[in-house]
Amino acid sequence: MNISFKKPIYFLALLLLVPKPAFAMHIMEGFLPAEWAVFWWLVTLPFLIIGLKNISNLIKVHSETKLLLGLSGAFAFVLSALKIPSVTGSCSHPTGVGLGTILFGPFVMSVLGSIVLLFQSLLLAHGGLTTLGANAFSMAVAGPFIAYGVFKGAQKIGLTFTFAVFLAASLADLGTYVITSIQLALAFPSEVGGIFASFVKFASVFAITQIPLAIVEGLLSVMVMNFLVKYNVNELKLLQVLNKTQEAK
Amino acid sequence: MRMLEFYAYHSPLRNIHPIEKIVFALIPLILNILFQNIYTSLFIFFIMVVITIIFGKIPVRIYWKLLLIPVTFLLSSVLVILLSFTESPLEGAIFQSIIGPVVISIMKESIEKALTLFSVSLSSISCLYFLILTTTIQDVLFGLQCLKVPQVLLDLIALIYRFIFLFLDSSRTIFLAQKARLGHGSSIKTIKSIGLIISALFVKVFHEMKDLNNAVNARSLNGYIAVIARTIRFSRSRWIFIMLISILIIAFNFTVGRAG
Amino acid sequence: MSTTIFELSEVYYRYEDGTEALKNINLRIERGKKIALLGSNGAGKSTLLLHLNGLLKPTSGTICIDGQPLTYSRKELINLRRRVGIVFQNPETQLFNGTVRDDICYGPYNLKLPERERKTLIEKAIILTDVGELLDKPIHFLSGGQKKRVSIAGVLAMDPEVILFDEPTASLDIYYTKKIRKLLDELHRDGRTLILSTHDIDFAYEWADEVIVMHQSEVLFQGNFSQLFEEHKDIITKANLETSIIFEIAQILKNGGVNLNTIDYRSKEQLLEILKDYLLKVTI
Amino acid sequence: MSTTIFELSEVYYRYEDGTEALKNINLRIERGKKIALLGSNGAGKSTLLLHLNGLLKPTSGTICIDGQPLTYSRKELINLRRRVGIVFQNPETQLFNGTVRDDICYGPYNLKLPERERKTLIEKAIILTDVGELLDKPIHFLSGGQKKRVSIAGVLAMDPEVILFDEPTASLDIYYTKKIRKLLDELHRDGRTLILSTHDIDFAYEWADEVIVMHQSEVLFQGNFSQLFEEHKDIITKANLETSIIFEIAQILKNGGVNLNTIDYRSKEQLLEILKDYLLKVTI
Repeated sequence: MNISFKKPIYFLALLLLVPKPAFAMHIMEGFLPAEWAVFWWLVTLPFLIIGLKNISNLIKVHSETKLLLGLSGAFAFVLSALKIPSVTGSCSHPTGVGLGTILFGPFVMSVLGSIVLLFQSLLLAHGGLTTLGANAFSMAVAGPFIAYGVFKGAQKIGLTFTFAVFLAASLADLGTYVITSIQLALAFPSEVGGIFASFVKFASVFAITQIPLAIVEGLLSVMVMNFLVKYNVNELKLLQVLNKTQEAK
Repeated sequence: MRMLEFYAYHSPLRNIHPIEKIVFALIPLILNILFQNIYTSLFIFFIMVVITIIFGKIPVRIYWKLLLIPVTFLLSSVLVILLSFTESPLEGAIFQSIIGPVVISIMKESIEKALTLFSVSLSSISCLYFLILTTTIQDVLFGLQCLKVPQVLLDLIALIYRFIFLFLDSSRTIFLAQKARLGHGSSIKTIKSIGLIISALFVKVFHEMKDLNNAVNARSLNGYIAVIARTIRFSRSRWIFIMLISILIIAFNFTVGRAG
Repeated sequence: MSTTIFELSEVYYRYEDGTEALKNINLRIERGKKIALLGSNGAGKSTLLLHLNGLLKPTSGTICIDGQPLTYSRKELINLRRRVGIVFQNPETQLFNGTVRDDICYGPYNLKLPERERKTLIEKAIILTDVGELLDKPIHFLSGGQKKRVSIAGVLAMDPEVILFDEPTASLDIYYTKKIRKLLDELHRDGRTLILSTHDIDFAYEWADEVIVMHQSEVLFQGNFSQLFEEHKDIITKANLETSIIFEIAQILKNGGVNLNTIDYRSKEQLLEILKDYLLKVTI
Repeated sequence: MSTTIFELSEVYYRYEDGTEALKNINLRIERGKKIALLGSNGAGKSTLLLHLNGLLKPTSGTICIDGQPLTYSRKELINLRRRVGIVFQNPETQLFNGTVRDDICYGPYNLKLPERERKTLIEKAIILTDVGELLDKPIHFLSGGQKKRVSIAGVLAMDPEVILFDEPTASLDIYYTKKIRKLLDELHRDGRTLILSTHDIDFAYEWADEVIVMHQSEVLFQGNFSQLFEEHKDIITKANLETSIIFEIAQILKNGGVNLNTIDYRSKEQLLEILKDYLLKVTI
């Protein structure tokens, strides 16, 4: 084996081993140049404002909704702190975005998701404050809307509930990671090949852990939803009321 | 997680107004990503680490451990930026290697970019760590209240913060109970058992809500509104200190930073 | 002012799903009493307590406070919740505000008390419950016993004249149970009316002036312990209760001819002392 | 087979944040005993129990089971957890499956036992805990006492020879407390070793063969109750415990010259009976 062959293998090995999936979902503090950090904050803010308005309206009708959302937010945080085994042997965590969106609706989830991200940066040092806008966009805006669209679409074309949940949750997880890769590619276009080449690079690094993870998250969400449908009809009804008022707004 | 909180609650800087600490963390952080300068970043890193360790009384060993956490993500991302993958060799590459049909190369510009990114990021993290290790979430909340963040958002943040630990504890006990009954032997068993944990936690959301609603209503009539009964005063000398440090960083950037 | 603080007549409470949680409750509760509420889990004790500070509204029947029937107007409720505090069984959900200080301040702030009054009350609550050292700690740093005391402080800070306790010593260890008992005595000395649900018959017997027994959503008995234990053994069996061992010893001593007139029937220590002396005397 | 089932020597356990939860624990636990584990909240009782079925691993020191030191290999752990069951304090967290039946079957399914054996075990567990009528109910429909029994059934279904109970009667009412006590007796009659943490000294005294006292992460005492109560009053004070009133009565009777040789020291009913007879005799 000559030298020119050894090194790339060393690098590839690094690529395979280094990414800790727990961080792959979130862009860390200071990683985005100022203009991109601001840009993603601006893109995310309208969703948060609409989400907060929705929540305020819900609370005016039922004051205990605030408690429900607070508890649900804590639930979402803990969800993202659960370690699940992934195929690569390392541990990762579900985003909970798909499940959360099906339960609480996309706008509410964008607020809850953003608060969860804030806590991840302040309590766990995952992600960061300047990159919170970008992370919130990928996980708390894009993810929920992908989940919502896929879930409604899948039900419309007549897929079973189980399959719709699976698709919504796994695509939301996958979508979150694709968006993160796009965000990184936009900020750091490749010297050769520009944004697209850069996207391919980022996407393929994170794909190793994220694709199996997305499938696992889909399966998990299906399990949980089936469990809830079977044993917790009343609670789900309460939430559905919540969703409907939200759609009507 | 509890370790970070533990240091924040026992920090000697805890009783400094959170706005002052937030500003003290944010100004260098913003300057850092604005300037994108290796030397300036290293300068900021130095200031932040020294202040956090000396004034914040964080053991060096702990700080070092904390720094290592994000480094793995940082390394992988920086490597992605460093390497170019093409089908044919590139001109001006300072390192090149061919695996099958793919040419992996490192360009000179990439090295500089990667180095800058690494130092800017690491230095930004030191700013975040200053905030995390000296300021409790409850004080951040107090800061947000001073900044006139909408009350609904404050309420939600406060509630979520309070109940995170309740849910973490239950998920931990359920996990132990499952392990005691052999529920985590294989990947499939583990995934199933985690599904059960998530379901149980969700059921808990509703269970707790009933009790919480009673508890809240027993002490108020308008539903939950976060009460933050903290009293901390601003200090002029600290604001001057923050300004001085900021000016120092800017001055450094336009002299030493540019020269380097 | 009359000495009757609560009067419940024909109070029924039905849950939405139709199960009856309270059936024909008729009670009169006197000011300044220490009342123990006994009964199995699910007998309706918690539901009854929730009615006494207006958190639940009877499906039918009336609750009078100071002779006035409750109308559940906003103003009345604010007043009622200030006057009647409730300490829930599980401190986890009772403590819902960030730090100990924030939680204790929650009631006084929300009731919009004038600042000076608020401060005095909060300070008094902190001293009584001895939580001064915990003030800046977040709730999740506390132990179970500490949480319990903080949850009592949060209620005391509203200066209620009646305090309802839902199983205050459940899952507390002996050390904290003793602390809570001492606190209960102090609260009563301040002239408060205390109503307390518990499964600990010995504690109830030692502590309470009056006992209310509930079973399957109904009140089976209201009166004092000696009546209950001497004359209503059927109720004890029916409600799945027991006789307190302290009472039994006192009974045995009395029946054995020991003169108990001068001492406190309800003190375990005193009874054991007397028994000891008596046995030594008769054997010598 | 030796009669010693567990032997702990110099076991320490430190949490990640450095606090010591177990300090220099040395214990020897005999097969077939009924052991009460006493101590305040936070004394280390739960941590100790979690070590006995390998859910926690000592930071240093060794735990031997049947004389073999634990190596925490996968196979060993599976075997250990089958042999040593644990019933957690809060049934809420122990019951995580949809229905009662699902929950009871969780362990046996994970064990991959042959179907016939599995069925027999599950049926036996259901009969012993008397939960046959609840099988198809969703967990969250059950009362606290029912939940407790189901959580015991789930552990029994794995047929453990040792069962660890973390405060089995905390916040249960008298009816269910009695039921659990009866169940404990039956489990012991089947030859199982039972270790139980509790704050109820009277219950512990009536029930246990042996007592272990913990305080601030250390074991202060292992032995029988009469040794503890007679010779180690300092330990009782230090660990914030109390003497059982039943023991005190027995002591007083004995010192008063009553001959107690023929009866069970630990039975409340018998002691009160004797006291009654004795007093009647001496007064006549």
